[in-house]
Amino acid sequence: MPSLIGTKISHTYRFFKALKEVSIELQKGECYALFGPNGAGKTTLMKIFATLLQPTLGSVSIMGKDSVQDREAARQALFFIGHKSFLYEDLTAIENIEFTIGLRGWRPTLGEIKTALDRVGIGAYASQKSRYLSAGMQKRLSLAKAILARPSLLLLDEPYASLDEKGIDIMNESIRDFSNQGASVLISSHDRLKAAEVAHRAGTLHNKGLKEVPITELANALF
Amino acid sequence: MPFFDVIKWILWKDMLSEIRSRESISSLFFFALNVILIFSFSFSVGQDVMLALMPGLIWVAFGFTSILGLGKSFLSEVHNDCIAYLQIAPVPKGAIYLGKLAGNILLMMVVEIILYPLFMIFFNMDILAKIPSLLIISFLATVGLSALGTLFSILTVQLRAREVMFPLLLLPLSVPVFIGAVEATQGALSGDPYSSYRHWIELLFIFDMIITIVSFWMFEYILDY
Amino acid sequence: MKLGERQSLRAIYIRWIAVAMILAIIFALAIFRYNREVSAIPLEALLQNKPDGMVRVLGRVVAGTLMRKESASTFNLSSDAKNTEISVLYIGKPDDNVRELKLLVLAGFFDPEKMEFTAQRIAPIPNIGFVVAAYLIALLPLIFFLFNMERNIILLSILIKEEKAYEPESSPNEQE
Amino acid sequence: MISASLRGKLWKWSGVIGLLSGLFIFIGLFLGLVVAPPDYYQGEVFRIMYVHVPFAKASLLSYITLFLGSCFYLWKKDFIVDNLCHAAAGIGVFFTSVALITGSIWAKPTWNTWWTWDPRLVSFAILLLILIGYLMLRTFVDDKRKEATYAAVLAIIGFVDLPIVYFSVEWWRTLHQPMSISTRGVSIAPGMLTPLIFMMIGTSLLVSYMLLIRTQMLYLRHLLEAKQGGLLSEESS
Repeated sequence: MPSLIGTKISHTYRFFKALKEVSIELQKGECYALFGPNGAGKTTLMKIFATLLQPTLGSVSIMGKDSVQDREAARQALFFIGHKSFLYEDLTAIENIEFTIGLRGWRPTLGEIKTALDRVGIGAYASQKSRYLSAGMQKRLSLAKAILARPSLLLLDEPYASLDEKGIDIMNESIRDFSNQGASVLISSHDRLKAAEVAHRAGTLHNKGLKEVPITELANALF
Repeated sequence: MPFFDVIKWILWKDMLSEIRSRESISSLFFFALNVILIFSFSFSVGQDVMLALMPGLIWVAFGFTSILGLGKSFLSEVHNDCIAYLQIAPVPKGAIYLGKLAGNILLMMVVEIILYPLFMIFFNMDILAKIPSLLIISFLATVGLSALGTLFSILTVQLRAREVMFPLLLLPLSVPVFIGAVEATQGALSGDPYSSYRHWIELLFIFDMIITIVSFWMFEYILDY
Repeated sequence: MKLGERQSLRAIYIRWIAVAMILAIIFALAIFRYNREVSAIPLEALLQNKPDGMVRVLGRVVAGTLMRKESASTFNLSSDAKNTEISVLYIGKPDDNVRELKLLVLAGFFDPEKMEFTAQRIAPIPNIGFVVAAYLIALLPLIFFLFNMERNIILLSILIKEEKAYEPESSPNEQE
Repeated sequence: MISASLRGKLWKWSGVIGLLSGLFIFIGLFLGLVVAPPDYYQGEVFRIMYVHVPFAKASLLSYITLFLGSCFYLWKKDFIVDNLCHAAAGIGVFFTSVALITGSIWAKPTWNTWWTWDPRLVSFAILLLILIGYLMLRTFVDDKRKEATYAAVLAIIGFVDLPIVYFSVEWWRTLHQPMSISTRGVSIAPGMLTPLIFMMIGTSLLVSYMLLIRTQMLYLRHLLEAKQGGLLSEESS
C-alpha cells in the first residue's frame, strides 16, 4: 500500500487557483523531492499533505486514511517539519520533545530522548530553554522529534534551511534511515544537490501542475 | 489519544512555562494591586459607602486583571507557530481548549485568592467567615470569564490590534458574569442566607455551562479553519 | 448587466430622484395635515388676535383649578411665559389627559368677553420635533446607505472591467 | 455550494424585491404620517413607532441571518455565504443603531428619560457592540479564510450569549429598579395597526433587498482585490 496518494489535488483560494490537479503517489520507504520556483504552490501542497489546509478538489490519502474524512488517523501517521520550529520558548529541549511526542500518544523514556538528541548532535543542550537555541539547533531539535515520533510519512518543508554542513549531513543521514525503516519522506526544497543525495524520485511543480524529473538529470535540469 | 491525557499535557506545558517564567502571575498580581490602589483614591467616601461599593470594586478589579491575563493566553502558541502543530496533532481539538481553559482558570484563581486578603486589609473588610462562599462565587465567575476569554484570545492573539480587540469582544458578552458575580458577592458580603442569592449562582453556573460547551464545540472550527 | 455600466449609473440616479420625490410628497402631505389638524397657537396669540370660530390653543393646566364632574370639567389654562390665564370649560366625560400642570392642546371656541374657552376636544401636546427628528434620523441615513451601495456596485463593476490583471514576467526558471 | 446560476437569479430578483419594499414602505409612511389618527395618550409622538418597531425587527432579522449564515459557512466553507454574513453584520449595525436612537427619541417625551436599563434596551446595546466588534475583527484579520471562520465563531457565540444577557438584566432590574414605567408597547387601535403592518412587510423586504445588494457589493470588492493582487485565475475572470 502506498503511504501517500494525492489524487488530482486542486486548491482554490476563492478566485485564485493555487494548485491545479496535482497527483502524486509515494511508496513505502520512498523519498520524493519536490522542487519548483517561488509561488508555484510548493508550500500550499505541503500544507495540504500536512492537513494544515484542505484540498478544494481531489483527495489525499495517508497510509490509506483519507485526510479529510479520517483526519485524526491520517495525522497520527504523519510528521511535519515546517519553516517554524513549533517550540515553546520557556520549556527545555527535553520538555518540548516530551510534549510534542506526548500529544501523539506516546511517552518516550529520558534515555530515548537523550539518544535522539545525541543523534542530531545537540545532546549538550538537552536542558537548555529552547529560547536560547539558534535556528540551526531548533531545526535539529525538530529532527529529533521526528526520529522519536516514528511517522510513516515525514514531510519536510525546506529541511536544509539554516542548517550548517554538519547539520545537513545529519539531516540526510536521518532521511536515509527513515527510508530504510520503511517510512516515506517528502522533501520540498530549493537545494537540488543536497536533496538529490537522498531522493529516489523528484518532481517539479510547474504552472500549478506536477512534472516528474529523472533523478540523474536533476543537477542539469533547468526549471 | 485519550481525551483527558491531552488536557493534562496542555495543562502541564502551560503550568511549567508559567512556573519557569512567572510572567503572567506576577504581572497580573501587581496590575491588580495598582487597580486597588487607584480605587482607594478614586472614591473618597465613608466606610459605609465603600462597603456598599465593594462587590463592584472587587469585580471591576478582577475583570481588568482577567482582560490582561486571558488576552495573552495564546501568545506562547503563536510565537513559533505552535498553533499549527496543535492543529495537526492527532488529538481532539476540544481537549486543547479545555486544557487551555483549565490553565487560565487556575492562573486567575491564584491571583484572586491572593487579592482577597489585600481587599480585606486595604478596605477594612471583615470577610474571614465569608471566604468559602466568596471562593465559590469567584470560581464560577472565573470559569465564565475564562471560557469566553480563552476563545477570544485565540481569535485576537494574532491581530495587530490585539490589546484593543480582546476587551472589545470580551466585555459586552460577559455582562451576565459581571451581573451575577457582583450580585452574589453583594449577598455573600452582607451575610445574607445562601437562598437569597442562590439564583445568581445558578445564573453563573448556567452561563458557564452554555459558553463552555459552545466554545468547546467552536474550537475545532477555529483551529482547523 | 445588459445595459452599459454608465447607463445603469444614470438609471440609479433617476430611481433615487423618484424616491426622493415620493418621500417629499408624503412629507408635504404630513405637514399639510399637521397644520390643519394638529398645530396649535400659544395662549398669547389667542388673547391678542381673538379669532372667531374653531381654534386650537396650547397651554398648561393651572394647579388647583381643576374641577371634574360627570359631564363636564372646568380648569384654568395658563401660558408658561406670561402670567396670562383663561378659564376653560370642557364638555364631555372626564378626560384622562386633563391633569394638573400638564401641557395640553385644546380645540374649541374662545369667548373674549368672558375670557372663557369652550373646549370640544383635548389632546396632549404634539411634540412634533421628536417625530421629525426620529424620521429624519431613520430615513436619511437609510437612503444614503442604500444609494451608496447601489452606486458602489456599478462603480466596482467598472473598476473590475478596467483593471488589467497583473501578469508576472516569466522568470528564467520557468523556461523549459 | 450556492451555484452561480442561483446567485444570478437572486441578483436579478433583487430589483423586484427592492421595488416591492419601496412600495410597501411608501404606503406605510403615507398611512402612518398622514392617515392614522393620533394616539389618545401620546398624541403625535406615537408615529415614531412606525420607524422604530420595524427597524428593531429588521435588526433582529439581520442578526438571525448572520447567525444562520455563520453556521452554514462553518459547515460548507462557502465564501459567498461569508459575504452574506459580512453584509448582514453591516446592515445589522445600521438598523440596530437607528432603532436605539429612535427608541431614545421616543422615550424622552413619553417616559421623560432618554435611556432606561430595560432588558430589551440593554440587549440591543449589547447586540450593537457585538456587531461592531464583529466588523472590527474582520478588518483586522489578514487571511480571508481565517477572517471568515473567526467572524462566524464570534457571531455564533454572540447569538448564544444574547438571551442570557437579556434574562440576567431582567433579573437584575427587578431587583434594583422596580418597573416604574411600563416599556410594553402602546395598545394599538386598528387604524394605527395598518401602517405598522405595511412598514413591517416593507422593512422585511428591504432587509432582504439590502442583503442581496450588499452581498453583491462585497463579492465584487473581493473580486477587485483579487484582480488587483494578481490572484485571479483565468477561468474565474
